[in-house]
Amino acid sequence: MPIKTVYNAQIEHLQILDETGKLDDKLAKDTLTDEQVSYLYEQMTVCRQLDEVAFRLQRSGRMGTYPQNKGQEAAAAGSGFAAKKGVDFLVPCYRENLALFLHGLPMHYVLLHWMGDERGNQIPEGVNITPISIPIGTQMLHATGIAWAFKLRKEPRVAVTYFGDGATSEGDFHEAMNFASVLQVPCVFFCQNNHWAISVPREIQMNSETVAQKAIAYGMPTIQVDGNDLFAVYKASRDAIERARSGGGPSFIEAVTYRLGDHTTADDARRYRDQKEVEMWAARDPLVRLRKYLEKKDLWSEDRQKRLEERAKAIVQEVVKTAEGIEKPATDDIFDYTFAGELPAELQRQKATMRTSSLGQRPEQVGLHAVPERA
Amino acid sequence: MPIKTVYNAQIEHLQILDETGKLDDKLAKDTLTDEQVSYLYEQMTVCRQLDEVAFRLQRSGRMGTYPQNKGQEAAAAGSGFAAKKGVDFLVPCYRENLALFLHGLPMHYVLLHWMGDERGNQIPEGVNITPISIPIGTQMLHATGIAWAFKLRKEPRVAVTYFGDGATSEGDFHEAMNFASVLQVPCVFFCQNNHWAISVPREIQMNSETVAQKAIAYGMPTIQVDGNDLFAVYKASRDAIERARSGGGPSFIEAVTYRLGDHTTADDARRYRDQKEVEMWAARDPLVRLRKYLEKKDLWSEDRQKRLEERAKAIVQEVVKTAEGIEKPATDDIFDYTFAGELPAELQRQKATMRTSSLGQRPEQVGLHAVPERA
Amino acid sequence: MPRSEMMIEKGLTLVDAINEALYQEMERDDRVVILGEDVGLNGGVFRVTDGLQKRFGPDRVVDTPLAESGIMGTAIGLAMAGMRPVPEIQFEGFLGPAFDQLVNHAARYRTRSRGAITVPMTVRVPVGGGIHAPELHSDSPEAIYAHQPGLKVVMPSTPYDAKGLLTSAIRDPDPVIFFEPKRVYRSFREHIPEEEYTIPIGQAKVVSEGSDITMISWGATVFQCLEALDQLPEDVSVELIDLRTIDPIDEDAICQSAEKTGRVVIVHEAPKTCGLGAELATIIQERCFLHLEAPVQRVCGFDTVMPYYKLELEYLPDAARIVEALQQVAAY
Amino acid sequence: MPRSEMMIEKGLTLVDAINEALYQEMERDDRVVILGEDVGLNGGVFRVTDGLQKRFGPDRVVDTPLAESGIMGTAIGLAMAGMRPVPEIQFEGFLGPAFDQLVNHAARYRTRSRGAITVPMTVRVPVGGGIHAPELHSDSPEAIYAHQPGLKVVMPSTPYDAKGLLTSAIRDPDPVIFFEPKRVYRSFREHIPEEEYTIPIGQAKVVSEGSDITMISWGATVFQCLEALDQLPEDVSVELIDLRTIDPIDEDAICQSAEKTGRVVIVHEAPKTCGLGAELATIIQERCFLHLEAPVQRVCGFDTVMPYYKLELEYLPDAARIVEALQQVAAY
Ligand SMILES: Cc1ncc(C[n+]2csc(CCOP(=O)(O)OP(=O)(O)O)c2C)c(N)n1
Ligand SMILES: Cc1ncc(C[n+]2csc(CCOP(=O)(O)OP(=O)(O)O)c2C)c(N)n1
Ligand SMILES: [Mg+2]
Ligand SMILES: [Mg+2]
Repeated sequence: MPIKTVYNAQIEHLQILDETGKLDDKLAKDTLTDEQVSYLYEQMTVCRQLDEVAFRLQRSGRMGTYPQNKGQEAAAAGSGFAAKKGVDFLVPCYRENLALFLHGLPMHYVLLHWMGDERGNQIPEGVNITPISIPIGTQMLHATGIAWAFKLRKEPRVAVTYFGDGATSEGDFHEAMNFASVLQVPCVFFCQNNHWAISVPREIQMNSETVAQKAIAYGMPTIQVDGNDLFAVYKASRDAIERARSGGGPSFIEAVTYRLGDHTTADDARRYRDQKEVEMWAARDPLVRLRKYLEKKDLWSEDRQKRLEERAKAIVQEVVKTAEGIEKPATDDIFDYTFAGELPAELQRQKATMRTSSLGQRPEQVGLHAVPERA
Repeated sequence: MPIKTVYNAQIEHLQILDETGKLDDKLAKDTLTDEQVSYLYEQMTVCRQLDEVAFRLQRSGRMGTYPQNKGQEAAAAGSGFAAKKGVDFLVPCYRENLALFLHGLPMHYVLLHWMGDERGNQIPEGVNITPISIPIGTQMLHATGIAWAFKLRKEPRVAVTYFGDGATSEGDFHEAMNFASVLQVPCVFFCQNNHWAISVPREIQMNSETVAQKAIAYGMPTIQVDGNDLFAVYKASRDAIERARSGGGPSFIEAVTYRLGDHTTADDARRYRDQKEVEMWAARDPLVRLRKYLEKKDLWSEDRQKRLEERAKAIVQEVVKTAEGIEKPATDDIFDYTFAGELPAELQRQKATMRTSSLGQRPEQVGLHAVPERA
Repeated sequence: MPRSEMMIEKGLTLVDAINEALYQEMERDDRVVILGEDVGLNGGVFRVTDGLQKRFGPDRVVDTPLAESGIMGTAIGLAMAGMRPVPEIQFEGFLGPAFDQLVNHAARYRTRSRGAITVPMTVRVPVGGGIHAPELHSDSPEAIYAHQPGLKVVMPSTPYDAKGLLTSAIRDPDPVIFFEPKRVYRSFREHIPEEEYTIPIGQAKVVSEGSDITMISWGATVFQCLEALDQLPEDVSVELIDLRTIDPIDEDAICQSAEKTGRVVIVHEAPKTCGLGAELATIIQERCFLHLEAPVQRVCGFDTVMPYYKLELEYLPDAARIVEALQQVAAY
Repeated sequence: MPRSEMMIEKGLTLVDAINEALYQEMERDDRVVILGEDVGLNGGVFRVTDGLQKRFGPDRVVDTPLAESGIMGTAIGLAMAGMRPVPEIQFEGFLGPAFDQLVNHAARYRTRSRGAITVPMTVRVPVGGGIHAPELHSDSPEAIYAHQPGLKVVMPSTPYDAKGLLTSAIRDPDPVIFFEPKRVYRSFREHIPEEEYTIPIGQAKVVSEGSDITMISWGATVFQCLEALDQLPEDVSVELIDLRTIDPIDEDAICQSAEKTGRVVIVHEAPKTCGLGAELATIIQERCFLHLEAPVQRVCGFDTVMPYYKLELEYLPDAARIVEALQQVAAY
C-alpha cells in the first residue's frame, strides 16, 4: 500500500483526586491508605513551612539563593513515596525536597547546600540519593547510568530522576531518554512540568501539546498526570517503578503542576507572569486539595491542622538551628576532596602555603632579599 | 474525566514507485515529469560512478577516507531537486553528494574535501550550501539558525538539512528540532535512515519503531518515506519545503534507505553485518528501480544506458583530473583564514617564522651565541 | 534608551554600560539580534538586556528554549546567514553544553571554508566568583577559549571598557566571547560617553603606572589588585595592567612593562594549572628573559574545584595574597 | 586473550598493549565495563577493543547510541553506582559534546559531595594528528583537561607505558582521561611483560639522559624529538623527558633536569597559546629561575585551526623545527 500508517500513539492524562477534593474510588483502589495520606499531608506541610522559612533566611542574608518548592509538594511526595526507601535511588534537581526527605535525607542538608556548603551534598551512607543538582538537565544521564548498573548487577532496584519542563530542552535529556530506552534500564523519568523555566513559559519552551509525548520519540511508556493530585502521582509512579523493577524498562511521567513562588529568591516572577494565572493555580494547591479530601473523609480537623502547623514550625526551627549551628568548613576542605588518597605534590604545596606560585614556597627561595648572582 | 486521552499521533509511510518499478499514478500526479526523471537518473548514475572512482582513489593512496553514497542516491536526488537552487539552502553531512551537485557545487569540491584540502569547502558565491560536515549531528542547529535568519528577514527561503539515523541520537539533533519547532522556522529535517551508523544497527541506536516518530516530541509534521523511491522522496520533500516556504514551519522526513557500501573506505562492513541483508537491499537499489520504471515507460534503452555509463566515466575522469590538478595549498593558508583582516601580531610572527616560540624571532635575540650578562 | 536620572547623575554600572552598547548597536544595525534564556521580558537574570525586548520586539530579543548548545548552534546559523547574533549564556558554567558548537564550529568555520562562510557573533557570558552564587556559577574558563584558535576573547573590568569593547565585538567579523565579570556588574558607577565608541580588541590598558613591578590582571581581580596596592606598606612602584582582551594577547604592552620593571605578578581567578597566567608568564620569559630580575609570579585560583560560597573568598585571590606576592617579587 | 604469534615474536603495538590491559582488567574485576560507539562487534574503529565483546559479552562491552554526552554521562552514573566504566570517545574532536559531563560533573563529584560520591572511570580517547584523517580527527586538547581540577590526564607514547598506565587508570578511584596518540597506534612494536603491571600516574620518564638541554614532550611528538636528536649535527647532549602524565605534572622530574641543564625545549602538537607548554615553562621559570641559561623554548602547533591533512605536516612540530629550537637554545 503506497500510503500506510506505520505507527500510532496516544497520551493519557490521569487524575484521581480532583480539585474539589473528590476521589475517584475505582482508580484510587490499592493506592494510598488513609494513614499514608495523612502522613504525606503532614510531610508536605512541613516542607511548605521549610520553604517559607528558607525564603526569610535568604531575605535576611542568612542563606544564598533558594528555590521554593511551593505548589509542587504532591509531585515530590507521590513519586518519592512510590520509590522504595533504602533500595531505589533518587536523582533530583532542586524542586523535590520532600522526595529526598522521604528517602532519609536529614532536612538541614538542603539548607546547608543553599548556604553554600558542600557538606549539604555529603549524602549519609544508606541514603540513596544524589545531591541537589544545579546545572539543568544533566543529571538524568547519571540516573540512566545508575539504573544501568542495577541492571548489570541484576539488582531489583530502580532509579527515579526529577527535572523540570525546561530541562527537557537540553540535549542531555534526549540522550538520557534514548540510552535508557535502548538499554532498557530500570529508570523512571519524572518531569515536573510547572509551566515555567524561570521567565520562559512552557509554550515557548516547546511546541508540543504535552511534555509526555516527548517519550514517544524513544518508544518509552509515558503518561501525563495531574501533578497536584497525590493519588495520581503516586499511582503512576508506583506503576512505572514496579514495571522498571520487574524488567519492563524505563518510563516517563509528566506531572502537570505549578510553581506558586518565584523561580528562586533571586527572581521576581511579577516581571513576566500574570497574577491571574498564579491565582488560578493557587486554587489547585495540592495541600489545599488534600486537606479538603481528608476533611471530607473526616480524617482531619481544625485542631489537627493547628497542631500540625505548630509542629511544622518547631521542626523547621530545629532544622535551621542545626544548619546554622554547623561551623564554617575548614579551608583545607577546598583541597582535600579533589582526589582520593594523598594529594599530588603541587596541591599539597598549594594547601600548605595557600599560594599558587611556587616562588617563595621553597626553602632555597624563602628569604632571598637581594638580587642574587646567576647560577 | 479521570483518564482521558490528551494527545494522538500517527506516522504515515509513503511509497510511489515500488521495487518492481511500478508507479502509483495517483500519488505520482504533479510530481516529476519524464524528463526530470531521466535527468535525475542520469545524475544518480554519475554519482554512483564518482563513488566507484573515489573508492579506487583512496585504495591507491590518492585520497584519504571517503564515504560512499551508494544506495542512497534517490534520497539525495529527490530532496535536493525539491529544494530551489539558488534560493533554498542545503546543510548536509556527507552522504548526499548529489543534492549538493544539483545545487551547483562543482563535483571536484567533494573530492578536494576528502583529499584533505579545505578548498573543497570554499563554496563558490551563489551556491547555497554549507560544506560537508564531519562531526555527526551538529549541523542541524546551523540549518535551524539559517532558516531563522530567512524568517527574520521575511525571505521566502527554506533550509534543508541532512543527517543519518545515528545522528538523531545526538543532543544537538534534539535541540535543533525543538528550536525549529518553537521558532517555526522554514527548515526541513531530512534523515537518511540507512539502517547503520558505522557498525551500530538502527535497533540499538534507538528503541522506537520509526525514526519519523521522533518529530512527535516537537509537535512537528513528520512522515516516513521509501528513501529508495525517487518519487516519494521528491513529493514528501517538496510538500515539506513548500509548507515551510509559506510559513507552515519545519518538517521532518525519514527516508528509509540503505548504505550499500562500507561506512567509509576505512571500514569493513563484513565485520558486523550480514551479507544477506546487503543483498536484500541491493535488490531495492534506487538506480535499478528507476531504470526499470524508465524502461517500462519506454523512456530508456540498453543503448542510452551504455552511453550514459560512458558519459559518467568521462565526467568523473575529468573531475578527478581537476581535483588532482589543483596544487597543494600554500603553507600560508594555515594562517590566513584564522581571522578576517590583518592577523594579530603573534600569528603574523608565527606565519613569518613558522615558529611558535618567540625565541630567536626577534632582532635583539637573533645571533646571540654566548651567555650574556644579565640586564 | 535614554539614560535614567541616576545614570546621568552618578554614571553607569557595568550592567548599564553593556545594556547601552547593546541598545546602540541594535539601533544602528538591524542584523543584530539577541538570543538566550530569559533575555526577553525578564531582561536577563542580571537585567543586562532589560528593556531591549520592549524596544526592539520579540523577534530581535528572543527568549530561547533552555539549551545552550541550541543557543550557540542557532546563533552560528544566524551569523552564517548574515545576521549579527549576540547570544547570552546565562552563567559561564553553562558554556559547557555549548562548548562543542563554540570551539568546533564557530571558531573553525572561516578557516575550514577558506573564508567562504563566517561567523560574526558575540557570545556574552557572565563570569567569575565572589557573588555568593550556587555551584557552577563562579568559574573563570577564559584560558580554555584562549587556547582555541579562531576565537577572540574579551573581558572588560569597567563600564567604559565594557561599552567600547562590546561595540567592537559586535562589529567584529569573527566570533568573540565577551566575558562579563559579574562581581563588578553593579559594584561601582562610571561616567562614560553617551554616544557610541569602540575600543580595539587586543589592547591592554595601563591602570596605574609604575617602575618596580608589573602586575597583570583582568576582570574582577583588577579590583583586588587595586586593593592590594592600597595596602602595600612598602614604597614599591607597581604598574598595573588590565589585559581587557584575553586573546589575542597584547604582548607588546605586557613585555614593554616587564622589560621596564623586570618583575612581574599575574593575578587571575581561574585555577593555576594551564590558566592564562601560564601563557603570559611564558611569553614574558621568552621575550624579556634578560630583563627579568625574578621569576614571574602567579596569584591564581587553586587547582581545586571552585568551592561553594562559604569558602569562595578563601579560594579567590585577595589583596592579602597579592600583597604577599608583590613583596616577595620585590624582594627576590 | 592469548598473544598472537606476531606479538610473541615481534612484540606488541600500542593498540595491542591497550587491548591487553583492557582484557586483563576485565578478567580481574567484573565491575569493569567498556562502552562507546562501535566498540563491540566491530572492536572499535581502531580495533583497540577487538575481541573483547566476544570474550566478555555484550553486557560488558557495549555499543552505545551515537551520543558522546550520553556515553560520558551514563559512564558517570555507572561509576557512581560502583562500576568501573571505561568509555571510549571515538576521536578527541568528539570530546566536545562530552565536555560538560566530563568537566562539570565527573571532575567535580568527589569535591561537591565531599567524598560521598565518586566517579572511578577511565575515558579512552585517540588523540593527535599525522594520520591523514578528516577534520576534527587530529586535535590535541590535553591542556583543556589539565586546566580542570579533579581530572587526571595521561598520554603514553609506548606500548609498555600504555599498558601500565591504563591499568593504573582503571584502578584509580577518580576519573582519568587516557589519551592515545593515534599516530603511534601501530607505528612500532615493543616486547612488554605479558602479566599485568602498573605504572604510577604522575611520573615522567627520562627517555635519554643528557646534560646540555632538557627536552620535554609527550605522546606522538616524543618520536619527532627522537628524530631530531638523530639529526642534531652539533655535539649537544640532550635529556629527553616523556611526560607520560599530563596532570598531575611531575614537576620534580622536569625541574631536576632543568636545573641540571639550564636550557629547556618543550614540544607538543596542540596550539601554543595556553597549551601545556606554557604551564611547564612557567613552572620551570618559577622553580629553576636561577639555573636558567636561556628562555624556555616551545615548539608547538600554531595558533590556528588544525589544518586538513594536505597541510598537517606543516602544522605539526617536526624534527627540523625541533632541531632549530635546540640549536637556538644551545646557542643562547
Ligand atoms: C545548563 C543550565 N542552563 C541554565 C541554567 C540557569 N537556570 C537555572 S534554573 C533554570 C530554569 C529551569 O527550568 P525547569 O527545568 O522548568 O525547572 P524549574 O526551575 O521550573 O523547576 C535555568 C534556565 C542552569 N542552571 N543550567
Ligand atoms: C560527534 C561525532 N561522533 C562520532 C563520529 C564518528 N562517526 C563518523 S560517522 C559515524 C556514524 C554516523 O551514522 P549516521 O548518522 O547513521 O550516518 P551514516 O554514516 O550512516 O550516513 C560515526 C559514529 C563523528 N564523526 N562525530
Ligand atoms: Mg519549570
Ligand atoms: Mg546511518
